[in-house]
Amino acid sequence: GSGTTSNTATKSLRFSIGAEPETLDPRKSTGVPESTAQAQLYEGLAALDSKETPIPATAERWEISPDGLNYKFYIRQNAKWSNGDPVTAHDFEYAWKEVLRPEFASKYALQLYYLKNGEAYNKGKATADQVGVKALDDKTLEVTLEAPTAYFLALTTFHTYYPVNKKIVSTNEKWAADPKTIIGNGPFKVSNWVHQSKLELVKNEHYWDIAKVKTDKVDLILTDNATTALSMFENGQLDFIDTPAPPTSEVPRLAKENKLQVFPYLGTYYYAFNNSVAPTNNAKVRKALSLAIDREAIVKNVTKTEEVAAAAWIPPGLPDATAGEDFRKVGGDLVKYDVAEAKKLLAEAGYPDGKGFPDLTLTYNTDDRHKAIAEAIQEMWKKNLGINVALTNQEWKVFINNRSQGNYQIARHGWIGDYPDAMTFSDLFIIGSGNNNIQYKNPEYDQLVKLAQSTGDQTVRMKAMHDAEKMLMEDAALAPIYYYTRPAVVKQNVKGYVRSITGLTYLKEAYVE
Amino acid sequence: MSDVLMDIQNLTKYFVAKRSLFGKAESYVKAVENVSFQVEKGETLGLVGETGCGKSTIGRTAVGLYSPTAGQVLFNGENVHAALGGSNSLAMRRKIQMIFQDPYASLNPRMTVGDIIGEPIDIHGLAAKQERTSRIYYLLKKVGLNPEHASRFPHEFSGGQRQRIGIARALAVDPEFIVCDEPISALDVSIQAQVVNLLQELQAQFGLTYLFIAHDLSMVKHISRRVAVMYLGSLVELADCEELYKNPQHPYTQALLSAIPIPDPVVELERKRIILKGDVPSPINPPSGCKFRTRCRYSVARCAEEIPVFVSQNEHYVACHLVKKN
Amino acid sequence: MQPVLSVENLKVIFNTYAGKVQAVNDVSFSLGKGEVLGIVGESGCGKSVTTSAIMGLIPSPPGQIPSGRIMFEGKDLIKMSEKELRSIRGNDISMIFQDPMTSLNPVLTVGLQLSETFMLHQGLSKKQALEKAVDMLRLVGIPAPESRVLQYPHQMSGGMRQRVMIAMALACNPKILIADEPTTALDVTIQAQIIDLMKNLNQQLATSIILITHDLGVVASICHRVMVMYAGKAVEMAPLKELYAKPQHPYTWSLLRSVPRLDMKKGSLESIAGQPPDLLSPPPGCTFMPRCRVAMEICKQPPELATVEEGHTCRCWLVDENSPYAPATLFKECEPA
Amino acid sequence: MLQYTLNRFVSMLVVLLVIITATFILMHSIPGGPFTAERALPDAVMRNINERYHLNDPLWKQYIDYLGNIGKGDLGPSFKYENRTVNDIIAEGFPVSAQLGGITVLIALSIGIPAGIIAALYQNRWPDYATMFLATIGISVPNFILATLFIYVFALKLELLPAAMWEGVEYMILPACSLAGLSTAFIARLVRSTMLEVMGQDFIRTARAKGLTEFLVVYRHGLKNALIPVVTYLGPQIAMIFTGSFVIETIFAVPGLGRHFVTSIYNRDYTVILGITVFYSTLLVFLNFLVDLAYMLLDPRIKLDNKEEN
Amino acid sequence: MAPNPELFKRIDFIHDTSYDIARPSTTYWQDAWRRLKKNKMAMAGLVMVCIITITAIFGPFFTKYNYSDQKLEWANQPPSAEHWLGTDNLGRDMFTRILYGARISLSIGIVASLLNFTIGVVYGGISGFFGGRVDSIMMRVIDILWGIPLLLYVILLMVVLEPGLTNIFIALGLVYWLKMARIVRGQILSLKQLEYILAARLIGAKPWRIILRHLIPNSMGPIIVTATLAIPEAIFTEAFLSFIGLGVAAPMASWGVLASEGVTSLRSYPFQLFCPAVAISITMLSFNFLGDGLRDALDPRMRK
Ligand SMILES: Nc1ncnc2c1ncn2[C@@H]1O[C@H](COP(=O)(O)OP(=O)(O)OP(=O)(O)O)[C@@H](O)[C@H]1O
Ligand SMILES: Nc1ncnc2c1ncn2[C@@H]1O[C@H](COP(=O)(O)OP(=O)(O)OP(=O)(O)O)[C@@H](O)[C@H]1O
Ligand SMILES: [Mg+2]
Ligand SMILES: [Mg+2]
Repeated sequence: GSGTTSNTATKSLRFSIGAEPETLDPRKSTGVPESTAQAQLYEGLAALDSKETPIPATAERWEISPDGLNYKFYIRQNAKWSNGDPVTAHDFEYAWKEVLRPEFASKYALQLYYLKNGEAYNKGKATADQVGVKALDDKTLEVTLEAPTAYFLALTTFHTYYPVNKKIVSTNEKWAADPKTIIGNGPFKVSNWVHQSKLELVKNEHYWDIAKVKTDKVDLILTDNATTALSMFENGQLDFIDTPAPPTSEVPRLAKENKLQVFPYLGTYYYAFNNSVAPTNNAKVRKALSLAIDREAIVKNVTKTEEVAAAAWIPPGLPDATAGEDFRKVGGDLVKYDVAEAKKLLAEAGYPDGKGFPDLTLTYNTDDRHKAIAEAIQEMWKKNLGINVALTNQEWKVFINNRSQGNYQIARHGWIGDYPDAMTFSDLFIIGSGNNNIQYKNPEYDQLVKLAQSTGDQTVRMKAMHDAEKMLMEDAALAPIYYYTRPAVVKQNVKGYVRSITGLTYLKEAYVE
Repeated sequence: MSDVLMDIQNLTKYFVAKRSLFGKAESYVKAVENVSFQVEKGETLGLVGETGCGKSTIGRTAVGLYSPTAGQVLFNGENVHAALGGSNSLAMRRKIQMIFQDPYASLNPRMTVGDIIGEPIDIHGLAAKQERTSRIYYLLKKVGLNPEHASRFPHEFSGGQRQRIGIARALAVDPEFIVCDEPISALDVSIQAQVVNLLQELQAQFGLTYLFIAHDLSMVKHISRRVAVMYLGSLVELADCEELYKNPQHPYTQALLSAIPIPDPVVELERKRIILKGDVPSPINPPSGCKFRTRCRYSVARCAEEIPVFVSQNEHYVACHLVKKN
Repeated sequence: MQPVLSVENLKVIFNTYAGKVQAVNDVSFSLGKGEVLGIVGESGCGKSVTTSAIMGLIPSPPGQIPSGRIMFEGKDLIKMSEKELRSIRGNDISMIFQDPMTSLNPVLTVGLQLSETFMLHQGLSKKQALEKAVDMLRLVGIPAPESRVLQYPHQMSGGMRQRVMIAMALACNPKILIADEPTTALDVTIQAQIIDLMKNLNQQLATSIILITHDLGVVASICHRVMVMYAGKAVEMAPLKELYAKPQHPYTWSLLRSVPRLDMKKGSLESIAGQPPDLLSPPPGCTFMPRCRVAMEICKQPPELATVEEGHTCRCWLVDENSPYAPATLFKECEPA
Repeated sequence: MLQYTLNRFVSMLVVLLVIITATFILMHSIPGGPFTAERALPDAVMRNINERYHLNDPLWKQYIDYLGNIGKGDLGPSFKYENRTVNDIIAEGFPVSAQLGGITVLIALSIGIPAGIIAALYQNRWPDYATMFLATIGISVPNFILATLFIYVFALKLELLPAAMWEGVEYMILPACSLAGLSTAFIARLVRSTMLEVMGQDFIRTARAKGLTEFLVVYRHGLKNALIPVVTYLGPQIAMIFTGSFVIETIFAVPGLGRHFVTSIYNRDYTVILGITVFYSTLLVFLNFLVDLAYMLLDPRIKLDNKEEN
Repeated sequence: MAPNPELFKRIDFIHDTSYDIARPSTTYWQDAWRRLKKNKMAMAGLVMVCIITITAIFGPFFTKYNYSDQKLEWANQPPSAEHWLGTDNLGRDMFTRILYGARISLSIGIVASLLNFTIGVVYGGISGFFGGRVDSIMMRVIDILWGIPLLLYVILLMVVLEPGLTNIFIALGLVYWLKMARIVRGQILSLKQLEYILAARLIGAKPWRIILRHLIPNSMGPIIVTATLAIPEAIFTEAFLSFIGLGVAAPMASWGVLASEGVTSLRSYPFQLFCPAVAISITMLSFNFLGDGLRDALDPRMRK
């Protein structure tokens, strides 16, 4: 490294989390940098282990009612806030109810709609008292759900479910702005926050599991520029780049130099077909387009970060009915690369060899990677099907706006699961879902999803979701391209960190050797 | 006195010397104060005086480059400044021209001499393309330059040559009235003669009228019919040329005439000059009463109190209290 | 008189796209200590260029000095480095430029422009220099100099600017003062004052002066010797009285005749017919020949500088020993009716 | 003078009002709002948020309220950054950007002006060609490429300087140099062209005739006449540089104000957009006022504070 | 040698005009062109500008690749005989892409300088010449245009109009002459006080004539410098506008876009940045040397 900021004495870990966090109040934030920062500062009732299973964290144990609607969490006696206050069930109750309080206007309130009356309260149709969370005493928290939710424990690891220190928070509206009043219950606490630059964390002496915390100091570097982060890394100013992902073109080199760690990521990159406008309202056209995409070539030559060519809509890494089985494996491959078939379908749709094919525009938001993929696929369609597709790029919010209003023909899309269950992908395309950007309207599909949502029986649930996915792929309602991966640029001497499939990195036990 | 071409009435022009914080003028350079005179059609009126006494300012105001602080300038009975602001300003522009004192500064360094002289021709639409060139050549020859100079640039000329370019430009529009602001002081004598002859020739031919500002009193005498003498922003004497030189009334005029150097070393050595005592007063703060009194050898108490008025004896105007006793 | 400055065979050309302009063509003269040399001549004949060459201020390119020497205190100014020249300029030799508006910096106060010379050559402080500048302005007859030093050139009249230029040149009591038409923009009283000033300088400090002027009256009142130039060449050089009394060169005659005098009757002034020659391609023989009323066959060959009398030289075939004519008689003969 | 200043002040308020209004209208007419996100928020949540940020109010009311707050010096809360107000953002970012900007302008002037002078004095000789070659490269290579190259060479290959962040003097060098590139080059070229014009004037000959050193001739007599275009350029440029460059601050992870200019728009962070625009425009208008004053100092013939004298 | 007395015969005075002859007169422009021709660097610039323009127009017809032809397995190849400037991330021939990019970037550059020369110069000229109230209002308008964030109207344009070059031209047209206008105004404020402007007024020149014939030619130095700056600025603004979605659609790419993409892969594939950057720099060098030469040529005081 250079003689610039090597902090060997305190062995601090310099870790890039991407852009400046919008807030460190876990109840309000939505993005990746925020949740990464909060994951070091707070701790939920449960935490995910390296195999993505929930294990006790702030709660030392819990009880679940047989119908799966009622949870009782027992909070550790030694769970403390970073200012020394004990963590109580009231803190959780307060935090959760605040999230749902309409005036509080949390963007992620929907994460707590699983609670009984959660949605109603948030819509102003129920009172706070009716919400299914209650501190029975200082250390016992009772939670009642609206419906049985198999993955609820996993949800409690999510930042919206983190507690906040009621004493501080209820008296100081701006608590999350000042490092002094940002009180967490996680392994680290904030010592300094230089906006747009870095967030300095130090060990939280009051953390119940302090013994496992190996690093005294963590500097979270706030930059969302991939090239900058990489320069800092190569200049010795960073030990770990979590976000932003390294520039695609540098990936092969980084891999060769052993600086790249690629982790699975619960997400699918796909092309959204607008199912309600011509010509993509024709299933044959959609299918032809999807079949003509050489996904292997794209992950190998274009994206290059060990992504997996998509075989269907739902990515691997999710549990199936039988323990240890992977939802994807069970579901099998549902899309393929088959030019002959594609041509056939296109001809059937009335455009043999692409003749007479109407104008078609592929829209993406400006980004090198999206652009490269779009260009590659455009060329594949041209070569394989003989059709000319125009490309348009749009500024991010304009793009989202157009996409969500169905104001497009084909648009690039990506979906990252919120929790480790196939439902986080399945419920996307039901009628009325705010994220059903492909304008897919299939009552049968909806029924299957409803079924999965309402039962606690894993076998039934999984079957319903497999069926739903098959239906979606049969219709070629969208063209999955690949399953995301999450590359990180890591120094060889950084150890002990845990990276979750949902994109979080836990630095609790991380250290620089 | 029938044919008054240019009538300058009570002309006053102040320049702001200093401004207060609020943008109000605090003190003024009183460049010209209450000056009235007339220029008759076809005549040459010489205007002489101390440097800085406001000759150029009168000239520039008369052609409408400066707007007067008070008073007005009538040309053929028409107010010059009103006409220039009006819709038909070109017509007035064409009639009144000026030859600048500083030849180089008044020539655009990026235009060829041909273009400089051709521009007024274009503006007033005086000649078609072919004629234009020949007219430019004609003008160049008239002022003693070669036609081939047309494609050269001002910086390639000597001071005198530049002055001639300025004269050619003024002549280009066939004006009726020309303010000649020291048109010949930068010229060598033979060219001076050429130019003066030219001016006179044009006058005879087209009845041009000149306001001729100069320091060379011999030349002024030669060319003018009448001469006006200025001192510190005011007119002190105005008379027929012969009369003035023979019979100067105002003490300043007398001093002025006595200072003319004579191009003959023998005579020159014997010549007696009236030496003016004292410093030239500042136009920001001119003396009260008669402005010349601080340097006048005849000054009396009354001179400090009362501004002398212009009195005339047979068309010989003088502004001096002592004129009769003198 | 021992010369302080001698110019030998000076040539200055300007390279233009049209060709070489021979602005000064083989001019030689010397300037004695305490002498006032007048230079007169047609406008554009190279007077200013000659003096600029002495100052080392010929813009190059396009100017060029292909030959000649300018000896000052035993050294050739042309060969001097820029640095050596700098210590001479403004201090030993100073110059009053012809065009006072453009020769003054429009964005600096005249006070600053004056005082910087004092600061530079006399090592005065800013304040002292400014005081001295006020004195200098008073000396050249500018009223209220205290307030004038704070003004900018455009706020002054032409004559005032010229006097500022004069004050600037007189600032350091130079050994040689080059005055390029110093009084053209001045009224006669001020002109007289300035001429007195120069006379004093000349008499008391033995400053040598080169005076370029069109005003033969001014020449008569101050010069000791006069050089007449025509088309880049010196055509006649004589002591003052001699020149006025016995002009030899036809051009000099014409010049003297063109001047209006108070005692003259009105009418057309005499002028020289024709145009001055184009210095790009001057006539091969005598440059004045095309306009000369007394030209001869031989004038198609260039005449040499011939000595008429001690100290009186002339470049004309008329004064050649073989010439059958006496210039004086021709002079009379050509007088206009 | 005071009168003029007052006039300018009033016109400045008008200018700001127009800018605010136009920005307000533009900002609300482009698609997407501050809470548009890849994941659509449920209607109920959206309603709550709009309620909280008064985005449900009619636009004219939002506009009036905003003006009222601005009058009180309150630029409002950021929509994106919880708990941070626009005033906070400016107060934190501006000093950093201004510091970087100050150094940048200093570099640009101290290199650009001498370079331009040298080029002019040696017109069409090698120093001229060399400086103008560099200046042209400086103009044609934009700062993001320059910055990347600088990082590559000085931070990664030579390991002399840090690649990014803002923690001390050594962190300022690369960003300031990359930012200064264009201005330096432009100033050099401007100075060259005006100096050429000026150095051919008669008064330069006069100055030389006084025996002034070449330095004084150039510096005192030439430069002042040549500076008007430079000053003109500097006015808006300083406003721009001092409020930060998006590109440079992003590349060097400098926590300045510049990044907000662009990100606030991408984020549709309405208050930040307006706040920063107001701040920048105020600076801009003020600097342009200073430029006009500087004109009068540089060239006494220029008078802006009164009607034409003639 | 005794000279022949014949030689001393008087010749009759007939004012000999043979020496007054006029050489063919040249106009200002002919003169400027002559000066330009003598300036080697400027001529080199001019020749380069012509070559670049011709290559941009006709070059694409002569390469064996198309800007969009991909060979994914040939991605990121360094320069070779097959691909003179290497290939990009999708295996497209860089040389061909640069040739096509030239068309976009050059037309942008030309439009930008045209805007500067028309709107910017005229606006600044009017403002500076009339001064007073006109100047105040015109300058305040500039302040306003300068104050409103460019990005906002660019996004709006993107939404309102179809993507394409026209959009870029409109976006540039809104603001790309502000700097020029202010620079010209500054120059004119100081020039208009000069005596030759008074002289022009005196012969009855109308304001537009004074502005166009007198003031602007005398401000040519800064104008040319500013205009040549406008070209690269516009080229890179186009890259930025493309980013917003306003430019030409992929896979066509301008130089600016190629360079911005190249920046991210500098360390692994430096040629992907250098090729477009060098293309831009060479073009700019040619334009600048031509511009400087033009400046010198238009100033008659500069000889040789
Ligand atoms: N930069 C230049 N380029 C070309 N020719 C020039 C240049 N400077 C001067 N000349 C020419 O050189 C000749 C001599 O000019 P100079 O200024 O010495 O004349 P002068 O004798 O001082 O005239 P005047 O009395 O009118 O000032 C003129 O014909 C002029 O045209
Ligand atoms: N623009 C101006 N601003 C301020 N004062 C000025 C301005 N123009 C002229 N003056 C002043 O007005 C007075 C008269 O000037 P003017 O130029 O008319 O004199 P003049 O008689 O032409 O002198 P000269 O014979 O020297 O040219 C002078 O004191 C001068 O300083
Ligand atoms: Mg005057
Ligand atoms: Mg001269």
